[in-house]
Amino acid sequence: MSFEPKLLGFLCNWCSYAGADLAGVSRIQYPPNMRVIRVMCSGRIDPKFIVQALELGIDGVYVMGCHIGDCHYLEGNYEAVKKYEMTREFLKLVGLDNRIRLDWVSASEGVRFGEVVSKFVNDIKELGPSPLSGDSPDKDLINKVRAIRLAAGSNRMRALVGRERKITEEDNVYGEKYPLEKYKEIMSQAIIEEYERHRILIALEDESKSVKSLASELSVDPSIILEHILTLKGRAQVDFQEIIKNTPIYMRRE
Amino acid sequence: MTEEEKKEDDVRVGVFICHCGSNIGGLIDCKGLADYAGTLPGVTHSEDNLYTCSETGLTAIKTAIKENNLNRVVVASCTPRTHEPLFRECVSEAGLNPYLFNFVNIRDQCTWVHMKDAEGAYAKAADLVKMGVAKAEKLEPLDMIKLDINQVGLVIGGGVTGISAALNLSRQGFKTYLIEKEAQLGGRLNNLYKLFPHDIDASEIVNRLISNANNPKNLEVLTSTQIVNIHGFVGNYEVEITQNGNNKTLKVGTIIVAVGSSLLDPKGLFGYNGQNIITQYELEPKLKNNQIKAKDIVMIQCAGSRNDKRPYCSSVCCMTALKNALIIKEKNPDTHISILFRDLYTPGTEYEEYYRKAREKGIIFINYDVDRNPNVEENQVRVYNEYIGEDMLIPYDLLVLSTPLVANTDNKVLAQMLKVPTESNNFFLEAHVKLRPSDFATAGVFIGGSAKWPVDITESIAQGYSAASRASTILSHKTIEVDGATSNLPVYNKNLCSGCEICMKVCPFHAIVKNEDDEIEIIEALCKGCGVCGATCTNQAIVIKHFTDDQIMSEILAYGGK
Amino acid sequence: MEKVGAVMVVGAGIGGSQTSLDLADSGYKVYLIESSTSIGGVMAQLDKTFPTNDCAMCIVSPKLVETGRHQNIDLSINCVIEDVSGEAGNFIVKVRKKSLFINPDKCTGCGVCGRECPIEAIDIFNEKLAKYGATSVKYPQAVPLLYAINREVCIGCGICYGVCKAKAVEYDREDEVVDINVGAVVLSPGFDEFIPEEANLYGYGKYKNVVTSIEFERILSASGPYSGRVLRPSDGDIPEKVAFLQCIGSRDYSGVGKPYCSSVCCMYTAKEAVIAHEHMHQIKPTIFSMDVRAYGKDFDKYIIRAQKQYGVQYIRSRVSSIKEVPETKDLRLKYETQDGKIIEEDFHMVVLAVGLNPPDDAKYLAEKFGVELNQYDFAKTDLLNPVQTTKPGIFACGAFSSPKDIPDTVTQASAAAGCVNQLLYEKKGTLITEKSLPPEIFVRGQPPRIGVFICHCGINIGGFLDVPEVTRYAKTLPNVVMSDRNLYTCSADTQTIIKEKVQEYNLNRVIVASCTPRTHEPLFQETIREAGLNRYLFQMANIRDQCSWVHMNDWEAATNKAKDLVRMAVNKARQIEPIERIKLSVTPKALVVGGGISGMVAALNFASQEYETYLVEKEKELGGFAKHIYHTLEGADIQVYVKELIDKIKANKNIHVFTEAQMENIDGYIGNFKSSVIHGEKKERTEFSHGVVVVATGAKEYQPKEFLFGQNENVILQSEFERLLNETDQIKNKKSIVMIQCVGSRNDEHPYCSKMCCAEAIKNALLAKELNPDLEVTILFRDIRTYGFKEQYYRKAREAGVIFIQYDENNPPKINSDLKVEVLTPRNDKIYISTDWLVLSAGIYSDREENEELAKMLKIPLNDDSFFLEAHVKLRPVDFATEGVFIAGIAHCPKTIEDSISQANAAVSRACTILSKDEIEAEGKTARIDITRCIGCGMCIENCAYNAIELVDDRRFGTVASINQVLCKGCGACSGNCRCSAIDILGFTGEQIFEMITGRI
Amino acid sequence: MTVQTEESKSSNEDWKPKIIAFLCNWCSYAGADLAGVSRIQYPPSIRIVRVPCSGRVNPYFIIKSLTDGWDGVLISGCHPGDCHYLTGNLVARRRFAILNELLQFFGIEPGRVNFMWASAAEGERFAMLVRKATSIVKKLGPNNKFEKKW
Repeated sequence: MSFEPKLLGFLCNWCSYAGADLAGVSRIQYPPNMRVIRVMCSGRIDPKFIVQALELGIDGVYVMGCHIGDCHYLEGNYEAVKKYEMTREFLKLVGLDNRIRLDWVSASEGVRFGEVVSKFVNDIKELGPSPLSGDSPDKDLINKVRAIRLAAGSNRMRALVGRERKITEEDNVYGEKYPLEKYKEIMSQAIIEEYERHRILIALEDESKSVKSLASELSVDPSIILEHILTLKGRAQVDFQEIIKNTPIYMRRE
Repeated sequence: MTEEEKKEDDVRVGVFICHCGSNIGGLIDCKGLADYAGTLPGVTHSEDNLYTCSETGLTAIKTAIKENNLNRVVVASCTPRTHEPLFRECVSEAGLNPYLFNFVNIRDQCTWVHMKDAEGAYAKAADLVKMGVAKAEKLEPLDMIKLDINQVGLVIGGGVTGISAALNLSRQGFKTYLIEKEAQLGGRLNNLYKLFPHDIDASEIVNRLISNANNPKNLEVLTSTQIVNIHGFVGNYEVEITQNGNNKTLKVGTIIVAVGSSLLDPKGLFGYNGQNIITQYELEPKLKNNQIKAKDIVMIQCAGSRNDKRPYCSSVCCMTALKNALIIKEKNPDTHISILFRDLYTPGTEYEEYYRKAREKGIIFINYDVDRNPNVEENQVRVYNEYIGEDMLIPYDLLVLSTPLVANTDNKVLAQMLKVPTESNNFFLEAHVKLRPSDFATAGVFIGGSAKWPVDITESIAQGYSAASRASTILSHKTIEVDGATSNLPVYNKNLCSGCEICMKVCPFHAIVKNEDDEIEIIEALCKGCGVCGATCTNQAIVIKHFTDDQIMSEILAYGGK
Repeated sequence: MEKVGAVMVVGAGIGGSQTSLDLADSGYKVYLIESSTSIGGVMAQLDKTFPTNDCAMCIVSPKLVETGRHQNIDLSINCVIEDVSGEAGNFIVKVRKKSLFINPDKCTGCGVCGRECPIEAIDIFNEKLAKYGATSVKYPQAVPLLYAINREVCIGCGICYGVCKAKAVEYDREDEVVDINVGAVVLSPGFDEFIPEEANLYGYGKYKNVVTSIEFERILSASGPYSGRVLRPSDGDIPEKVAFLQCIGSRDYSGVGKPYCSSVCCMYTAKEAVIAHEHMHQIKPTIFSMDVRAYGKDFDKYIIRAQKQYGVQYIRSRVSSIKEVPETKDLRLKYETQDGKIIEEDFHMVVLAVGLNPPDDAKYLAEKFGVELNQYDFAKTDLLNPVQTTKPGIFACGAFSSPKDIPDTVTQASAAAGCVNQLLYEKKGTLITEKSLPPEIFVRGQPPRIGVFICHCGINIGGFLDVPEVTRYAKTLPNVVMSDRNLYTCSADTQTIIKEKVQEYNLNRVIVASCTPRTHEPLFQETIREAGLNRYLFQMANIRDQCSWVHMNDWEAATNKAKDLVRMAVNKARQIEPIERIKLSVTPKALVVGGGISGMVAALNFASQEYETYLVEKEKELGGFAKHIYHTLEGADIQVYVKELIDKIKANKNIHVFTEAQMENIDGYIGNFKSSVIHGEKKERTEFSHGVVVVATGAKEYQPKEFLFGQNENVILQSEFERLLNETDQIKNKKSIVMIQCVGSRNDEHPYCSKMCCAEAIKNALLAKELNPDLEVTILFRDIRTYGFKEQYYRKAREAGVIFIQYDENNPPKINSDLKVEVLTPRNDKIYISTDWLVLSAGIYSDREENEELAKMLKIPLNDDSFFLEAHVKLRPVDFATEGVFIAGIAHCPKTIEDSISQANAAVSRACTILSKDEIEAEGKTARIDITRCIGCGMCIENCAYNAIELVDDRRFGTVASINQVLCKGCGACSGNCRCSAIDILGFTGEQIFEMITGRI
Repeated sequence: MTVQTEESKSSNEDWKPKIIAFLCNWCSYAGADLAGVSRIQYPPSIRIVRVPCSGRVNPYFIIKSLTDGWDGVLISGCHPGDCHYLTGNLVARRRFAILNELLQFFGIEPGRVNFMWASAAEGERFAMLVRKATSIVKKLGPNNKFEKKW
């Protein structure tokens, strides 16, 4: 039988959830593939929720909130945008970025709610099942997505995405608006770095490895792996274990 | 069975599937769904009823709780937005903490929208119930935050708005303080001569207001009083004030900001010199003791406003100009008065009629364009007239500038103390321009009069009353209950918090502060529970009660789990 | 213009710090201006330093801490010089102190802001091998330990403000512009290394495994990014074969690098090779060099040890190209060996020994201070006084005048201080403020009343162990009358709290449990002294660096350990006694032994500061070794200079000259020497007293036994050859001259380089060619060591047609009776050169018997080449271990005339730190002998490196040892093996240590 | 007067050895500080006593420590040539060479007292040495050679 995508939707209580209810009251029909989790505000969505869902093999995740300016909590949806953009850039690293979507649905847009959900179901149908779905998804991809979830939850990324909007749209502590593209550059650089670092941490979980073996396992240039190992040593997450034939071996420390 | 809930690991969930007549039962097999629910981990009781929200449904829930001593309840039916309070009430009556209840929407977001796909709808309903039960297992008892209210109101600013707000509040029986910076009440009114549109004498209004203010029983007026600092939150404010030297602290429940606005300093505007080029406000006292002998008078509207420095209209200067012009015309009809204007704002019935009367009295109105301002020469004004296509020279021996009202310079300081925002022109920014014009986002603080936006007397009084009534919604309760599902920094996470203050910066309600021993503290009374700070906290120390990471993760795992 | 008794030192590297300390100790107010955010300069980046291989951090950080805390030094960091006006004696310098955006008075350097900053910027201190936050400190042991916000990379997120418990972050903190009025300026901005970016013919910047030597220093450093393990940047493996390429950007006439020789790369490359092998035994270093210029003291020995002990292989060749092997990222070097073979060899890693360029802001500083730069953009200095710039009152020391190593930099730093002394000596002590301290409360005999202050240090201690519990516990200990805890015990407001508590509880012992005493003990000692308590009634327990920070995830064990450390401190505190610092009077007179150039310059410097000076010369007249030298290589006329010096000395009433004199006896100690000299034909005897001694006894020219010297009158020395060239024109009818280098140097008898013979040979060769252009001059050499700017003369000699032939050490040239020289070339074919004159470049040697006599009198050691051994080759090059005695000139080791002059001025400056004071205070924590138990066995005397102990006869107890408090440093080597435990070290007495041991079961 | 702490000696696996460490102020004490500054974790078994120079450590201190119940003794000074007092550490080296034989004579197991050199820049090496010393002493078990003094 044809592929029926498994979808998950995060709906904000005041606008999109109400929109969904209105679709119900108006008997708008749309496909039943999406299960809904109600949250008080789209700003409540933590990137790790979205990535966790994809990691479990869910084929698509839809985040919905109030239109900009309508948010019951004034600025919740502004924050949702920034967190969504970061998550998307992380997922681009493993080609899963087109399985998540962000949209604004107001309490009065019952019809539109049905349309956007149907469109999402069709788009995902076209895209096909998530590589992580099925009973034996490839282990490497699981580790990569897990690395993304840990990286997105890292102290550094949460600080950067937490301050992005206020700094680039209002003012930073020096009273200046920080240019957005420059901030985006810092973010993209940080995203790649934290992603690779967390892949190293996961790779070292089962056994201690050398820079070269990590480089081949993660297909990243060994000199970059070395730089990451130094930073992780600075954070006391990795430590030197021993030297075997001129090659230092590093182990995971918690 | 008392309110205290069962031990953590001994989770006993009860699931109630509603048929909602045929709205749900008509499409999917509710009985089957109830049986399926029974097989889920942690579920000790499941049943289906025709109308769970009906009296019988509610009693069914209560008896099930007692018989199976359930400590979690899940109802799968319509939308929580309408029925959650009802079911919370019901479980609470059965002795269960109202927050140990979870709602699953299988009607508006399931059966009603998948009518042609019964099988798909059933599968969806089953998953939703599974997710609902998973979250229910992780629910913790919460109690509404009770907040005792100090039923005393405070009004800052003794202008017409402030006095009306204070009178209104005190007449409702609330002890009210009215504090005013200057030595006497009245604000800008003391300076005016007559008031449009009925030419009532300003001093008459002022005296009436002041006399009312001075005698009612629970209103205390404190003039020449400055605010030093404001601590606390809705219902429990402590306002430190100084009145010529001695400091006092007022304990109040709500604060109404009615500090009004101030006059623009006209220096350098159209050659203002304070002698024969003056502003409308300087004209008022002159009219009062009629020192105006000038033969040719010219008035320039929008002097210093609606430009890029002050891109707004002060809404009162047009009517003031007309009023003063009419008064002069009345005194000596043969004075030539011409008013140079860009657009004349006389909205509503009475104001338009006032404008018509001025025209009839022979006051000349000349329109000028914004980028060809009239320029003032020795004793004539040169202005380009579009219709005749060239400059007109209008002689004057008195030039009156209609200058705009601007925000008080110390608004920022007061805003910081009250932790409320100010907009780009430094006026105070209300919660929502349409739906909550007299509230601030921060609960317990209200706004009225030209402190928010330059308005005339009638509008000021109206806004005064509105602010007073909004304040009374809080003052009229001894204690108010605030939803328990707020954000929280639990003790066990205290060492996780590094103090980076990102949560403080991202909370629009200023509900997160640093206390005196420099630790992050969440004022649950001010927290609305949106949870943004929880998703932003760099060290994941903040917990959002009733929507914790754990609870949401359990829903995701329930659905995605293999 | 009224002279000002203050000095500005620009640049706080090792040079700037030494000058500042000298001047501050001599009573001047010093304004030390540093452009970066911490002092220490390049030396702080080094792992180990040649020639002693001691760790840079071990020897430099005590000096930096002292500079940071000295009462007379006003240190400002992150500064820019904006404008300079005035002239010698009175300058006004406008300095902009750029804002750090962190309040220096509040910041305690706890580092939480650096850790929480989400930004990762390139760490320039670690040469881009690591990253640190936008808020950072230059390196962990930075002085002052202040964090700064790097505005370029900071995005202004505000996290550092939030997490800083001391509320030290101020984003709106402005720059501060201040006018400083000083009498003199010393420029010591250091150097910037050559970055081979453009010349990537060696693949730097393209190939990962090609690094510069400064990057390799950080790779070697134990506190560097790789924690001291030598790893390849490409894949983190340990490189077995490492190639070091010399002269990158130096001796380079192609215009990419600089034509001069950077003087230090030969030595630091040898050191890097040795240390790399020491860290990782599998590393086999190969050094590709031209001449190996190891000209300094013990440098040659170092090169020999590097080859023999550490397997360092030297290949005398210039590598023509480097290609990277793509898969393994190894590097294929192509080079030609001495005997003409072309070789391609793979190495795992290549280190480019980059030369030293003038500092990037050299032009800016020169223009601001109005000093001229030479053709290489280094500071132009006087030929015969290398610290004097072209502008009077402004001096330059260190690498700013020419590339030089640390010993020469430190010597020049003191020399610059010496010259400042000459300029401003009347104004000494006018601007420094003596702290007025309350009288010390008499506590001896009182029962101990101990106050304990436990520190949170923000979250650094409080976050990892239970501070309230430790405080409660401290209160329960016997004799503890008060204990409380504070957020930052070292902050200014807590100092006042400590003083109040001392009054309130009338404490007589104070204990602070916080960070390391190495940096904070002086601060708290000063505080309790201001509260009236003797400085030494203080103990610290290190519960941060040695407890909370190293046991972060073991809350309970860390708390227990902190309790133990506090109890051990309390136990020791019960035993401490107040210690009085001994004060000594100083006789403001100086003795200079040796009347050569060094001796004369020193004597004149002392005299110009109105110190009475005694100059003792054993010959009939003054002049010494330099008498028969006519010019220096750079063209300075030495004969005229020596004559001027002698006339000035004779005319100076403050100098008593004794010629044909021999020191009969010198006894006494620093500040209180009594000496007697036998002088003149009639051997009169004169006695005098003085406070300091400068040893400038010089050395002798080697009289060769080889090459038929003495048997054939046409075999002459360079000095004789120079006399013939200057005074006769015999050269005109000569056809061929052959010179042989390293005669009597770098052999087993004298295993050191005499440093000046190459320069002399080239000087004479150029002069000879000038007098007789078609004369054939051949120089047979082992290495031409024309270091620094002398390289240009070596180039001129080659262009003038002088033939240079390298000979191997094991088969030197042979000479037969008819002056035919046979030499074996590197391509080992034999050639014969007939010559009219065979000129031998004889080295300098030091006569042991002559020196031994003076050494015994002053109790100063000789090294095995019988030159005088200084206190520390790097950090105290002109001091002796015995206080009050200083060294200058070639008595210390062979050196050029201008270096001798610098060392003479340096010695005077070091001496002035003593003479400028009426009384000097000795170190408090010194040894004490209980003469009732001492049996006079003399075991302790051998162990004392400072000769502070001697046997005396005591009426009651016979011969007993007695310790000279002034000379004793308190190291305790003597007490260690005193059989009857008669010696104890105050501050670390046996009793106190026992209490600490037994206190903890 | 000494005070008894509640820590008792259990001889099973989780017994933590108590080691006293005499560190010379200029090099090894600075190395220990650097281990702290770089947050290098090492077992909390040592209690550090600061001495001016390794030459100050009187053999009697070591013997007193052992007799008073410390399970191990660590003495660390500057690398030869680094000594702030020029020859202090060389004197110490000679002294401890002889003392080692004496300790064996007393029946003290080798490894219970160990001498080492750590410079101010070798934070990591200092931590490694502490780990090594702790594991050796742990293997040797509690020091019950001498009758307890408390």
